Amino acid sequence: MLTEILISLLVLLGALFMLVAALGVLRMPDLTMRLHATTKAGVLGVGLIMLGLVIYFMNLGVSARALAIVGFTMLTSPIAAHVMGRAGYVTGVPMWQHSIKDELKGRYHPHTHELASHAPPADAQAPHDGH
Amino acid sequence: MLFAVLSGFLLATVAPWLHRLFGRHSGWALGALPLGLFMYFGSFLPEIQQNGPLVIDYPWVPGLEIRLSFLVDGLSLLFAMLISGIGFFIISYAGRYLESHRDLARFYVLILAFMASMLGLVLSNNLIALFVFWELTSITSYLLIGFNHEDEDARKAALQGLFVTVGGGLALLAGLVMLGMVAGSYELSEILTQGEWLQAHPWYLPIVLLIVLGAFTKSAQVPFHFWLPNAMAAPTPVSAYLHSATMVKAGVYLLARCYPGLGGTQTWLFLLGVFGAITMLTGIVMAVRSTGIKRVLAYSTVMALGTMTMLIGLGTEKAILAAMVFLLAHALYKAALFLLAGVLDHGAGCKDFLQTGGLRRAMPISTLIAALAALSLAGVLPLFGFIAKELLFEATLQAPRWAWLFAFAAWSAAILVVAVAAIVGIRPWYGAPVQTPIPAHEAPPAMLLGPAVLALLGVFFGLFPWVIAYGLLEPAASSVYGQPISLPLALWHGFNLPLLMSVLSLVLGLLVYRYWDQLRAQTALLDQWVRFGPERGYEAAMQAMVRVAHWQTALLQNGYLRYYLMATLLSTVVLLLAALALNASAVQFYFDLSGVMLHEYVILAVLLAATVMAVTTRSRLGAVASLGAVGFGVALIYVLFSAPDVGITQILVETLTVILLVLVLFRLPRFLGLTSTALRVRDALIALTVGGTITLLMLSTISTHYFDSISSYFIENSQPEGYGRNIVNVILVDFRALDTLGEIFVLALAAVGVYAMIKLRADRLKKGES
Amino acid sequence: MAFVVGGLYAAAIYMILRRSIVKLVIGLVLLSNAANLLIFTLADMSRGAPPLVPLGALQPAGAVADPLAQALILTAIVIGFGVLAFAVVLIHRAYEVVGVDDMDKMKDTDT
Amino acid sequence: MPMYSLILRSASHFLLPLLLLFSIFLLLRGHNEPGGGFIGGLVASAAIALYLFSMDVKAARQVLHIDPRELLGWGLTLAVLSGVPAVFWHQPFFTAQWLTLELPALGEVKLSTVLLFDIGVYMVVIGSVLTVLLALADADDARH
Amino acid sequence: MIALVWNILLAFIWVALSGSFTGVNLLIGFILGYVLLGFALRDKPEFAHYRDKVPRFIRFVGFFLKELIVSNLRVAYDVLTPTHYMRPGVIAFVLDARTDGEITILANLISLTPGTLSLDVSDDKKVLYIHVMYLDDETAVQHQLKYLESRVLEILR
Amino acid sequence: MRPEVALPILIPLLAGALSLAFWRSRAMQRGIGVVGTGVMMLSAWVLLYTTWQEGYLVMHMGNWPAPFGIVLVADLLSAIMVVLAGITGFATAIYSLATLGKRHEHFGYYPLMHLLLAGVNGAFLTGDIFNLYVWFEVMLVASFALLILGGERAQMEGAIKYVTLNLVSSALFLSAIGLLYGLIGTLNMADLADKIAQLEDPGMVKVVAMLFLVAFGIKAAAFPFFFWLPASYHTPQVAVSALFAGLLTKVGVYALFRVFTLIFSLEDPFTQNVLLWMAGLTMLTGVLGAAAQYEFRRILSFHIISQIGYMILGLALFTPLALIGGVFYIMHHIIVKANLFFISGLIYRLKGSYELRELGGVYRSHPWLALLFLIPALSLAGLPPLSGFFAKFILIRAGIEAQAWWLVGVALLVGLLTLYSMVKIWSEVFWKAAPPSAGKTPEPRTRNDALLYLSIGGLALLTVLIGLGAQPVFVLAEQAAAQLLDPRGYIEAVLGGEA
Amino acid sequence: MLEYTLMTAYAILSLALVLAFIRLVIGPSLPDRVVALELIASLMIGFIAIYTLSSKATAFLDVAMVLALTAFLAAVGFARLLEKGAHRDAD
Ligand code: NA
Ligand code: NA
Repeated sequence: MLTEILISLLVLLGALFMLVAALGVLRMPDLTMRLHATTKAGVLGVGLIMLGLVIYFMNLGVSARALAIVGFTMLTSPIAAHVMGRAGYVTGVPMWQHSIKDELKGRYHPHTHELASHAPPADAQAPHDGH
Repeated sequence: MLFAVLSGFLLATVAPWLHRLFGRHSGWALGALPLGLFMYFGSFLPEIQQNGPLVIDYPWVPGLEIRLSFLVDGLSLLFAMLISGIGFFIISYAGRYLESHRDLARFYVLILAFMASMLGLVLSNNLIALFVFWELTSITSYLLIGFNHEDEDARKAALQGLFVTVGGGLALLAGLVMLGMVAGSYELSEILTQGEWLQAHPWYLPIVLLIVLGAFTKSAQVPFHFWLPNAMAAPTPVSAYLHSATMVKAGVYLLARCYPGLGGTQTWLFLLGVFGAITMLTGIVMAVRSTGIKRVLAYSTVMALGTMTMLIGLGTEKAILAAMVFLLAHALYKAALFLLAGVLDHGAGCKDFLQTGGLRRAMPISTLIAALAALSLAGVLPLFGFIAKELLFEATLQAPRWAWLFAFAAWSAAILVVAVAAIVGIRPWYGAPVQTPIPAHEAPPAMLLGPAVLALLGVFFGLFPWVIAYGLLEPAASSVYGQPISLPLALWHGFNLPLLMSVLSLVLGLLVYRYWDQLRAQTALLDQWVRFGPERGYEAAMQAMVRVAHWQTALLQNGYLRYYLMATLLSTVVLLLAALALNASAVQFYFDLSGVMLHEYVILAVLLAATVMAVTTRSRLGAVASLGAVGFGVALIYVLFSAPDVGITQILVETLTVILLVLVLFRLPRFLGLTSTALRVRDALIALTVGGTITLLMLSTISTHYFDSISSYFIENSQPEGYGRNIVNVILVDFRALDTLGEIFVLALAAVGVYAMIKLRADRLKKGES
Repeated sequence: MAFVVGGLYAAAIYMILRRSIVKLVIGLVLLSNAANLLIFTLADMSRGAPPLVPLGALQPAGAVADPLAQALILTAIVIGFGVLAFAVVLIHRAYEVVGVDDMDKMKDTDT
Repeated sequence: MPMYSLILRSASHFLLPLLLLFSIFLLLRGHNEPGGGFIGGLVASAAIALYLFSMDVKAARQVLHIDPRELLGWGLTLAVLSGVPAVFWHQPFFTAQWLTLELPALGEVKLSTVLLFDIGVYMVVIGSVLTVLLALADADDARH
Repeated sequence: MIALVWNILLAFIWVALSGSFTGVNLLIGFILGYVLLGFALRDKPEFAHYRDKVPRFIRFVGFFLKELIVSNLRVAYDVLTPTHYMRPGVIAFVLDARTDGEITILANLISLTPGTLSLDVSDDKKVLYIHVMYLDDETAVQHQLKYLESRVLEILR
Repeated sequence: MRPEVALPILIPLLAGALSLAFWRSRAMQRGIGVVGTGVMMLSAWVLLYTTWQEGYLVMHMGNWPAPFGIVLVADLLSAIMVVLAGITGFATAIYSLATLGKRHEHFGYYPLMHLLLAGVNGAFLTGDIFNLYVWFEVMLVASFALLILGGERAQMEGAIKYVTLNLVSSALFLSAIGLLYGLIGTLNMADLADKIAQLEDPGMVKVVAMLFLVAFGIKAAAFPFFFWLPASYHTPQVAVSALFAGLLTKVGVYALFRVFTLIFSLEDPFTQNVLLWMAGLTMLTGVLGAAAQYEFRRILSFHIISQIGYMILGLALFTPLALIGGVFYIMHHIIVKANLFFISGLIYRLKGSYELRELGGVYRSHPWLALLFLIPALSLAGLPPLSGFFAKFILIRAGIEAQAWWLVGVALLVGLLTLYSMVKIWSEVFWKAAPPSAGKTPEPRTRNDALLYLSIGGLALLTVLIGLGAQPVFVLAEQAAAQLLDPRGYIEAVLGGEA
Repeated sequence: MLEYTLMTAYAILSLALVLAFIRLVIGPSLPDRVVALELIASLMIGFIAIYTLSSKATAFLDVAMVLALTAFLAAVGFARLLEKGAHRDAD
């Protein structure tokens, strides 16, 4: 009974985090912040549900697979976020108007998309590629 | 007999080499075959005289009742001997006439094949074999008419002849098949004995119509006569052959052949008699109006064919005999005259009467031959033509119906025939000499032999008709009539109406000749009328056919893929809905949604919404992303309904599809709003109709349970027999490995195709750069 | 399900009736999915019973989903994928050659 | 095109062997659990596709070692030939032949023509998908 | 890293020797190997710090999970309430991590932790550009990130 | 165990696989090309002989009993079709040796050819409806790839239409299979036939039959589904056109013959009427389409359609004689049509054009080629004593027996119009003097030309032989038709005593 | 108890699916849509996990495993494309 409650809790919490992720994707004002929502809430949601699964089945095969799923998600989700965030930035998807800082601005080479670690000289500061 | 018939084909295949071997004597060498055949066929005469018709049978396609069986009787021997006899003269003549023609070897091939086809036609006892040879004559004559193929008129004339005769031939085929079915046999010897049964059969009329149609086209009866004069584009020996003894007489032969089975009815009389008479008159009027020598002769052939058709139509004993006599007489003088036309061309370069005259001195022998042949044509005592003419008048006067009409027609025609005979027999040879394109000179003996012999035969048979009557003409007429005919054939019948008609026709005909030029001028109005004649009809029909073809192609094959799809899909829907409506009793709809869970509804709804979005979005990549959502939705359905393998595959394939689409599509432009709202609504309606039909089918299928699936076998045997616990996979790699094998080949092929598409392009780019 | 499949067919058909070749491709993808789902729907759909034999057993414990239909769909999916890959690249190449995403510019070959 | 994201590149170094291993795992267990030649092949193709995206065509080709078209051909050959041995036992083509081996460490191992067939499928899937992807990427590079 | 490979190898050898291929047996083999490598061979330079890795790893996982949950709650709060409290921005984070692997793992972890999302690494591998959701105090954020980095590097090196 | 049934599939599959594996070596490709198709043709003859001797030949693939595993079944019709595929394939391989450039050989021509043949043979031999779908796809995708080999604009345009319409057909086919499986629960064609025969009122089956009709109708290019064919068949390499023209649509026709004699009943008047109308309109629209064309290969392409109409007529009349006619027609047509395309390609090599207006003078310059053209051309038009005459004759006789007057009329008329087209080609290409600006530059003469004449001459010889020696061919068709008319033999051969 | 939990979880995930889908529809940029698509993939993992719980058929976890490992490839593909300059009409 106790495990059942625990499982229910984990599953519901996981599902709720996924809902949060969905809400975030819907409600967040710009692309980057939507990425925040999916990476964190998504991974956590999957993780919690999987944990519930592990407890429910109490079986090595299932546990291994569940953990693998969590591991894979943790591995791939940030990478997906990274490539999308980068792509969005490079192609000029606008940031939220209330953003207070942008260190990236002007650091991408407009054509090769090489990323510098220091701000280029002021005269070379072209708007990044795509505008 | 089989060898005799086919020998022409066999010789044709080696003719080019023989031609090379014998050089300028090839005409004689190759002519030896028809000569030999002539004698071979002649050798049958005594036998059939004694024992009656002979059937010689070889199987060909017995399953279809197609046999190479030959009916040797008077009629077929008459024709066979004409074909081979005149064939000998034609070939030997051509050896010289076309000596310098570069395609002489091909000519030999064709003429020999043509001769063989004709022999097969007239000797066949089997309806279908007869048809086979019939069509072979059409094709070989096509190639012969178009022999001078770089001349556009020749090509056109050849096509015209082919189209008319093959068109008729197809009608004939239908008629013959029906005849064979009604008679229960395809053997003429068996069919022709069933006249009463055939004539009482409801199919009698269509059979007669179809067969007559075939015969009329071949024998150039009005309204199909137009192709024959145009066929003059052929080299002269060909024209001579076609007109005198062969091609065009095939129709007459067929009518004569069918007479015992189909003839003697009112229908027969009307069709053959009336059309024959009209053709006779039309032919001779046109002949009088023409100027080119070959054209005059050609129209006179039309006249002759009409006459023979009419006679067969009349169907009396006398008429049949008259037809046979006329046939022979015509063959002799027409071949002679045509060959002389070639001599004229060869010796003086003349094709038109109006431009020539007075060749008598330069070409004395030709003049004499021409005179004899023309006299026979005119039907002057004592030539064979006179006998034919007498018999013609007698037969028409004794016609079972409308006798005086037929007689008057025959007599009118005879007047003009006399005029035509005078034109060809007098005009080029007598009068003041005219400057000819090449200096006039007499033709070599090889070219004169044929005309001379044929013309002399006209005299000989006229004087001694019994020579030919007993041995050949009577058996032939008897074969046609179906009963023995024995009418004395004599030059002199005494003073009677036919003789009077004959004399009058001679007088009037010479008058016509006297005033020929004026007559021609005064009847110029006819040309106007002729322009709306059947030839015009043929051309209009051909044009209409091509127009319809273009219209249809523009309508159906319009280049618009979406209209193709529309036609395809709408046809499909119509067929499906019609079948549904017709089988409504077996179709039922019953569905139960109680078990469906909320989240399943949501997933399905999202799936549909994603589909709608993929359809409606204006952004290409947005559409691709929606497609991804559709794919994931489908995968989720697979998983939720217990198909993990399918689900995994769907996910992977979907991912790869998206990658592929992304790789390929991003260079393509944005969607263009290419269609109007109305069109979109129309397309949406079509789409919904198709979708609705599919839904209907599915619902009905779900509600119909005929049998249990065989899948329980796989479930039970997967582990015990296939040693695998994943039943789906065991099916894939073991139970139904062949499917999977095919499938990986599909995948491989697609990859090879893509590779070729991309790399071939890159290849080209590289080439373009360098 | 039948309605969803019908909807997929309708959408696919609508897309292939467009002038745009890109839409044509999308239509083909949808069509392939629709046909696969049709088979799936018509074989009995059951929840939670994948056609697997438990370890150590000779047969599944209870009723399972129709494995044959699943095998067929798998085959059809892969075939569809291969064909689609070809079609996509074909359309790409056609676009490169013709230069416009408009089927109406591709009707010279017919007549 | 310069080298793409460092993070992705380095992640794919790690993910590639993982995915490949996973694909072989899927291939080998396919007869008993979800998986099999197709699924395994698709995962392996995805792995190399990832490599292609994070690096370039050359790197992807190097990973593969063999030209995908040859892989394709040999995979097909293997798949066809796996159906042939049955004939020597006077059985119809594609009759499965099983060979049970007792290996000291691994216990009872069943080898079969069915597995060979599945391996053929695996090779063909990889070969096909990569033939397409690499050709497309080549063309893309040529354009730049 | 080499140590880990050795460990896994030992685990498999154990499985092979014991002749039963089960998950539990593999785990036993792994633990045995760990003990063997971490304690018995600690004098060898390759295995010097191997003993400490496991406890550190466990502690790190705990730390990380806590961060993950906390950060998620904060995002959840922001997402669920009508007004946004974010003050987002992109900052440049100077890296101590050097190798590609280290950078990647760090970047991934940063993406999974509160309010931060790795956007990209400069091509000279010196700077990680990070999108931060609550950039009220940049130095505090930089400090937190450095702490995370040090803990990660501890395990990896 | 008799391997004959599977060999005509496995040989080209293996040949295709190996030529892919050795794709770098051109010599290997060519060698496998000729040897593979040659051996396949031999195996096809062996199969025909065996089938003739033994009636039905069945192989239960994987040794799984029917109806569970996939069976390969050869009855006479299948065996005949396989032999025809063998002949066409072999002739095409020889022809290809001489005509294909390096580019095509390098990009997979030979494997595609083998696999096309494998797909075709698979479709002919399989006894399983889903497996039929798979082989259709193999054939189809191979044909897609062959179609675009060259990358010309016209090829792309044609291919888009070809691919799209054929994919629609595949989707309909697949849907039909799904529906049928949903209704009857089996895929084995003999089992389907057996079970459907047990139904009292198979109403839904009749409806699904329409879907099969459409799917196969598209593949067969019947009216009103033929649009893809004229849009594409004149665009690829001529060897490819020939292979397509000979074989591809005939697979659709074969499928119609198979399912509508075995599984679905043509005794249903609606189905029969639909097929009859389809036959008539296909003949007519196809031949009129050709009459409007002035390009060698387009004319030939449209004629494929009208000829398909004749074959369907044979099926639709559904009398013993009509079926014989249909089978005979298929045999005749495949050989003749492939050959005509071969000839068009040879003329293109000689004169550099396919446009009738730009061509001419071939009769003068190449009299033997002219003869070789006349044989298939006249045969196509149904002139005796060539193969086409007997084919048409049987059908017309069957039509008259069935008193299907308008169809007989159409069949005759279409014969005449076919002649019109063939004579048009003859007149323009062969008889007419070569126009001064004749086409593009012809390809240089090579010793390979002998190979071209070899394949063209071989097929022409067959055309003549089928005509002159029509009796054995007729008997073969008769037996094949008898098997089609009595599906019990097929069902028993596949299912054993259960049926 | 667990049954109701699972029902609720299904409902929650369904709602999440709808929300994610709305983002997919409204975009506005392509990366936004791709993010939504990624989330849909994650939600599928959730669905499958819960479905595994309700059906007790662990085979479905394999699907989730594949999904977790490969779904991001689509995002990588899209990103790669965007970087290559398709942004001009990427909306
Ligand atoms: Na399969
Ligand atoms: Na599998």
